[in-house]
Amino acid sequence: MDELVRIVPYFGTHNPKVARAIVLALILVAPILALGIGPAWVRILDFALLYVMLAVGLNLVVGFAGLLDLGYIAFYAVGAYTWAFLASPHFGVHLPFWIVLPLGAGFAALAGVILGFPVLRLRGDYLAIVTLGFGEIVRIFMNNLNHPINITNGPQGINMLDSLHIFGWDVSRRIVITDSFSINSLLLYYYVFLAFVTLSVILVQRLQVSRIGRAWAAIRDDDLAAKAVGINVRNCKLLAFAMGATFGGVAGGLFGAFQGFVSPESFSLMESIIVLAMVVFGGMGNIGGVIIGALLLSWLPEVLRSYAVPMQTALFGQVLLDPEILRMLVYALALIFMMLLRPSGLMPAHSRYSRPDLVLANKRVGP
Amino acid sequence: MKKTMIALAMLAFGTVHAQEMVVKIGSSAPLTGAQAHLGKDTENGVRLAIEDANAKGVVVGGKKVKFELVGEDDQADPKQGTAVAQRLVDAGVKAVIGHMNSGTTIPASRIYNQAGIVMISPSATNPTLTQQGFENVFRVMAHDGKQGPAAAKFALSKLGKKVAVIDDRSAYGQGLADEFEKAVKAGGGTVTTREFTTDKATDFMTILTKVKSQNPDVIFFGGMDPQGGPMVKQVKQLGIEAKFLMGDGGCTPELIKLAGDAIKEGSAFCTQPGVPLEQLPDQNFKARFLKRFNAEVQAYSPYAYDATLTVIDAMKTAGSVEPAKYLPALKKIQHKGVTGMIKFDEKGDLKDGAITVYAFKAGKWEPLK
Amino acid sequence: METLLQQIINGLVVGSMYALVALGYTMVYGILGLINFAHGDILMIGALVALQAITFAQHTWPHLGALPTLAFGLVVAVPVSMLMGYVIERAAYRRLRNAPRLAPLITAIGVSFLLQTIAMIVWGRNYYSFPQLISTTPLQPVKGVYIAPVQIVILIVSAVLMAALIVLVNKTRIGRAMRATAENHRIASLMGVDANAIISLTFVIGSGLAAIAGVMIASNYGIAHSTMGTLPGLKAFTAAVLGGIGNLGGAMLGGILLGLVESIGAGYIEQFSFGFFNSSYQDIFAFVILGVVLVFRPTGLLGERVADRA
Amino acid sequence: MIKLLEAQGICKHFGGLQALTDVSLSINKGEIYGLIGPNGAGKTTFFNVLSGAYTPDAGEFVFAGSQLPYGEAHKIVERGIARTFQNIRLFRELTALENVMVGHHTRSHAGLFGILFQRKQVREEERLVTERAYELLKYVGIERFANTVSKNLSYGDQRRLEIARALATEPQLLALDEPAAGMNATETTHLRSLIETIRHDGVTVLLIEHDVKLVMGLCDRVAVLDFGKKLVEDVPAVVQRSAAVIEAYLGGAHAA
Repeated sequence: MDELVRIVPYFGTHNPKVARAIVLALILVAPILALGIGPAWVRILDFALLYVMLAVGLNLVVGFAGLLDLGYIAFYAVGAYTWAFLASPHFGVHLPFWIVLPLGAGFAALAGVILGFPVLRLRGDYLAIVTLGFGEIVRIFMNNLNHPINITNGPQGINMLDSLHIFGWDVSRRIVITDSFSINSLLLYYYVFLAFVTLSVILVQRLQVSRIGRAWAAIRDDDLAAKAVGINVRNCKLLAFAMGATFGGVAGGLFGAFQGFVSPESFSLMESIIVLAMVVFGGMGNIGGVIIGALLLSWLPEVLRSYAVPMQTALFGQVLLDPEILRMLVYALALIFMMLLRPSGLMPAHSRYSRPDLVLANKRVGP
Repeated sequence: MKKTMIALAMLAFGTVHAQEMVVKIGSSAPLTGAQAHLGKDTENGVRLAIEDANAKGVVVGGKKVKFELVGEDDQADPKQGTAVAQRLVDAGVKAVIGHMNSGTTIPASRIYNQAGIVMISPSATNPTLTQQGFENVFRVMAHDGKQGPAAAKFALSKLGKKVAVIDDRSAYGQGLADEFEKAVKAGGGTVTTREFTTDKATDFMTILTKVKSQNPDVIFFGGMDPQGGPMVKQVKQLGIEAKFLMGDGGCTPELIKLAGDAIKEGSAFCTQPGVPLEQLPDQNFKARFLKRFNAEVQAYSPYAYDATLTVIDAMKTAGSVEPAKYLPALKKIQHKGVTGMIKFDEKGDLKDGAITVYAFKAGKWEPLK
Repeated sequence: METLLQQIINGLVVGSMYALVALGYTMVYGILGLINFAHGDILMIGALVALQAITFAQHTWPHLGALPTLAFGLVVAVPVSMLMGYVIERAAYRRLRNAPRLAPLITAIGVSFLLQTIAMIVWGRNYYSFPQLISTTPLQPVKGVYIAPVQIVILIVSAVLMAALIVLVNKTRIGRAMRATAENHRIASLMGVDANAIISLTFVIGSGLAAIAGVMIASNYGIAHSTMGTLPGLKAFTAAVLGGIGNLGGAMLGGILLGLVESIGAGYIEQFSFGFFNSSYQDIFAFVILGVVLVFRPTGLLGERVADRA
Repeated sequence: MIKLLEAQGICKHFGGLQALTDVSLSINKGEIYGLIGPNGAGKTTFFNVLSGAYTPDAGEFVFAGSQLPYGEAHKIVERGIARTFQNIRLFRELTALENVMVGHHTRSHAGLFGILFQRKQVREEERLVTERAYELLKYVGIERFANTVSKNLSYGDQRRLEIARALATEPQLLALDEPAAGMNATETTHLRSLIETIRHDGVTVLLIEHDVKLVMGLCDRVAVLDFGKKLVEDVPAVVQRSAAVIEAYLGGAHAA
């Protein structure tokens, strides 16, 4: 939050209170403004929030604990398929969200631990390739587990997933107030997702500024020294994988409910890399930065898609670079240039793992 | 502050009820990416139909109506498909002709269903599309549940009883291969092996060696041409004598190009829903299409054209452009299109859709009688 | 029996292609300790450039003959790929040599994406038919068992290149400088080795190898396109790790082994698993093997057991 | 005299190299114990075995009356042995204060759920840990750099920070691996008084050092290692006169 406040022009540095109010207002009003352009933009915002959640979760693994995970989307898939299994006509089971979402998160966390165990001793680059393999394995299984027993319905995916019902209230149904005035369900999803994202951010922030967050940072910076101050490196790494996966699992469940359809092609390696690009772009380890990174990189392609094609058609009479290529170009350049020019990301504000201000307010502490 | 927000919200949520003279019709297909040529073809089919209708002048419920095309690009990606569907709903279209691929059509159909908008796909052939129980979902092409059996019937009667089946684990390939396998078994044939590859693979030697060990008469591949071409080559490299059969994913010039000198006359076949272009009831269509867009008909434009005019026909009959009003008319419609008679069964599938078998001959695909 | 023999040949051919690609991975890793994720994409660029050159040659000199045409393709593609490797190393990797471990790795992923995007801009997303200048008409060494001349060529090329590299690394001055640089850049520099030049040279050689591998793969399957490098890249990396990354012989061994495991595994898994698994799991073998090897023998089959450079 | 640590017949080899051969020594509670020897004598290996980085081939450590677990560094820290590193190993991206707070890891207990729900005990513990960490920075004299990222500290301050971090684990035995390496005369003097203060406050100190003068002036007892074997173990005055030690340091083929 503080990072977000700081980037507000002028007020960010001069009057943080006003800046904070501006940020809050923007977050709350954004979907209504987007609705002015068209509900499609609200849907994009909804997806952006899911990406924020994924990025915040991956940041916990990559940014805090320094474990490069290229198979992160697998946990998203676990969450989404949990929803598909337990809240769709596929098995004829329709459980409420407060059972399915925690279960999805739990399965994802379990998957995180299963991935974590064999890779505990691996160094950064080996870890990357094994996690990549893990992501692919999960996808391949989902694509093939329709034979000999049909579990995942294979490449056809699972359709007609239940939408999100929060204690009897169907989020996917517009609220009709009068005949001419109703609240779009996309807006409702936005605020529901916003609640989940806010909760995730609060939890991740609490973890960061805690005994556990500091232990992760210590392992990231020097795992031998971390052992030497008494940190159980193995358990801490497993916890990082499990916690990161949990957020992925919740996001996956919400994705399933929102989209109403899951199929293995939504969980490709490309998606893992997109989320990684968001984390890197915003600044590894820096929650505010990661949020901005996720928002920017999920909006940019849509903006490109709306304006790049008409602009090119107007300028050159044809489409030279289609939006998909522009999108890949953006991700590729984001990864390369961020690492080369600003390894700490768009907003290299220092990550904090303590709150010295609380205790040391009356003591003189230098720069 | 509060008041302006409410005003803004009213502006955003309010729906326009006034009857417009302009009626928007949506079209969604991949306009960029690997299947862009097919997507553009589909969209142009819709465009031509709208231009024809406008030129003729359509009167619905006593009012003169001008139709307008809203074309969107779904990149053949399910997630983009739903985003695009939302954009079309936002734009206030009264019907959508699309999407092109089954993978994008199925999730998108849910959004159209919620918005109460009629959707007719000119080309999505996955059977489950019309099995969702959506009232407003139709298609004007025979689905895989018909193509698979047709291909199986051809294989069993003309090529042999022992069949090996391969699919590429994509929604399209697996769906078609499953229908084919079912029909072969029902028709008294034997499936010697069922093998799998991916839609990114280029090496099929391992699975083909396995196929070869069972010595089938026919190899059926449910997949697309980038895999089909090299597969034909490797069939030859392993000295396999079996005939090679594919669905519509292989009925392309691309397959012939990629298969190179390995493809032989009399040993490669493919099936495709619909009648061959040369045998379209309305031969005029091809010429008019070429004249209008300076491009040959690729595949789906006649179906998109028919789908569009079918909807317009239904609007005329019902005397309304509102989907809820013209839907009953559409269900009962009998529209004489360029691809044949368009009428729907209770699920929204085309009744009596034709399937054509093609054989490789003289460097191209020739329809068999 | 014929089937098993045929599967072994299939495995050997695929395996030697993996090996060919793995040699490049292993060279770069041996010296820099960097997984060059973009290696597979350099392969793809090599194949597409060669395709361009071959098409040009076929139009300009239609009577050149198959092998000279192929040679022309290589003569164009190899230097282009080498230049590309050089540029990538200079522009993207060199500045990160002393950065935290994640930085060069993430950059490499970015470079891989960038190369694919560039290829899509230049060549589109189409699948190109790659001229099969080496015959694909199969021979029958044993009745019922088939192997095409192009496959034999692939086997020979990868063996020859591996041998040449081993000689280069072990018997020449450049090779000695490479080994010194691999041991420790700074100390090598102090001993008068131009470490930067050696690292550049390694990238250049590795990229040249990738181009040859790309042409071989495209010739074998008769197809080339912008994403053709991804899968061989991943598999070859697995092969390199399996054999012991940094070890040239290991790359060869790992490649062949992986090829055999994949073809025999996919060929017989259905029997082994009582029909539960089937060939749709073919792409999993590489990753499973990778995981198992790294857990139980982190330095691979032929790799030396080096203490973790903590 | 109460024995705090007893090493009994520790052996460790790497491949063909015998790094430690049957090393036995004992450290009394409350003393400053020096371990010296020429380069490659096995001092650091002894350290790594003691702190759990390596598992010994034979022998055992008895600490405060019971045997130490092998090769599990974090458990050894829990038992009350803390160490520093010869080439400083701080958590580079963390501030000085946070480095020390990490040191409190084993002495604090906040669990996952306590943290996620910010239970009262957790908040209180966090406050205490922060305060205690600040006190420790003051103790080693670098409290004004509390919020400085540790990689930006000067060399001498990094050494002090590492000691503060080790003290944060609340050790009974503090093992310092060449703490004076690379320090100038003033810094060494400061270090020396810091070590004396630490001992004065009840922590036993094991000191590996190259600087013979520092060791002889500071330590109560000294052991000399050479070629992985213990030569002598006695008070500095005796060790200095020992022929074997003089031989090891000055004579022989491997003069330092």
